[in-house]
Amino acid sequence: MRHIAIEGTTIAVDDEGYLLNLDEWSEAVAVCLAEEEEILLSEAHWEIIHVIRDFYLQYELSPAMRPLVKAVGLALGPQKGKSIHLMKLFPESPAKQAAKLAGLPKPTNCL
Amino acid sequence: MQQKKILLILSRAPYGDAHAKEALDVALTAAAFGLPVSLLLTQDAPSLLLSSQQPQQIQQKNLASICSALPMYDIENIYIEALAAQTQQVTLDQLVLPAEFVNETDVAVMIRNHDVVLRF
Amino acid sequence: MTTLHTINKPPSDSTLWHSCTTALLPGDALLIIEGGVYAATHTVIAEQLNNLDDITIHFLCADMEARGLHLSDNSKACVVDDQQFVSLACQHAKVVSWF
Amino acid sequence: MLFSILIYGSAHNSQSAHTAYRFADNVLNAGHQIHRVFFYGDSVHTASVLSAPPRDEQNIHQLWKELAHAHKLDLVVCIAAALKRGVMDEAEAKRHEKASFNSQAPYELSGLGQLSEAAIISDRLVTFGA
Repeated sequence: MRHIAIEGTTIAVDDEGYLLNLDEWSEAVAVCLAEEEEILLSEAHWEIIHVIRDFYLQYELSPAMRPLVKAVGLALGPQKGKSIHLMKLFPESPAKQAAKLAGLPKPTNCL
Repeated sequence: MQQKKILLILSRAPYGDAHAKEALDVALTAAAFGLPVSLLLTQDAPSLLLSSQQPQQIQQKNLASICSALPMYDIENIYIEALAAQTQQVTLDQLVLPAEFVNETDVAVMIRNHDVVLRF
Repeated sequence: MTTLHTINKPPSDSTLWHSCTTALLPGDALLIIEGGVYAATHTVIAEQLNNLDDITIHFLCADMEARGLHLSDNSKACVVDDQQFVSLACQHAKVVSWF
Repeated sequence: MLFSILIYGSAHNSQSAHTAYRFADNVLNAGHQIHRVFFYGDSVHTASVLSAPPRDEQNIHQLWKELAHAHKLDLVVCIAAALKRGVMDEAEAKRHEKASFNSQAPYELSGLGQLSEAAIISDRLVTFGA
């Protein structure tokens, strides 16, 4: 467990950087977690973060890559609903990295 | 090699034990692996799809919500054994997603036509 | 593409036994293991098993002996050992387990 | 022929891990191969080194371990099912900040993808349910 300081308070994350308490997520937290991953959040990143949070809200599940691509396509159109688009934004592993920045649990159905 | 078709047969009701949740995890992972997955609900399992579930009352995750994600994982073949549904008075309009009733003969044929059959 | 089915619960689990026996197709085999072997002495189920056409019925020897059971004289089923369990699994295209 | 074996039941409350063991032993004796043994559900308790059955009863943890060593078997324990039941190896214990761990090689904690892979690769996937 580690703590990261954000706006005068501290937030606990696990070794891989996922939030321990999912309720502590805010956009400021996302910015901070992104810095740790060396990602500067652009509008394109935020779109995906909102899609993946909506997915979790609806299905109580952090999506694997394939359903994430599908959800992005449905929400933002076929141009963005492509794995290459997500790979550019979250180069490490889109499903895991996007879930982390969105304050969701690590996806368990990943490969 | 031709892709193997997997049939998952769920037989237990949700929440009382871990079977339904662990079966769904297998379904989602196999689908994420790109395998064609069909789901069949028999015995006590049809109630898993009821949209009226409020498991927050017993501090559990909503398995119906997870089930509603199945089409997002390209799991579109969802079957319910008709007699089991009838016994539990489960009708198609009460479910979180579209499913198809099958009879016992259909089930026997489905088992024969899949390469791998896992029961839970 | 025939199937070897195994079942490991006693006949008192009647919905399981119903689901299993209605899923059998000609050419399939049923291997009864663990607590399932009480089917050997269950009059209704034993009779039902005798009436299945073109489906072979097997009881796992170790589980029968462990529970002090044996097949009745009019049973069409046979008792198999662990090695034959493996052979049955090889002879059929897949194994489906009822529990 | 290439087999994989899927087990659901805990050794202390179900016969499935024992029947599966006898089956595996006979598969190997018949000259076939076992691609993987996958422990799911309550069967993950089989991977705990802390199970201590009475001396005059079978120790299924030990039996699988010996069979694995003799035949280089791949014993995979579902990591999600194991962690929630308190079965973990040293690496997971460290990650979850636990003071101790109770699982080690040849038992290996891994994801459900290993079960899908076993289903694809093997000629037969045989389930021993509880």
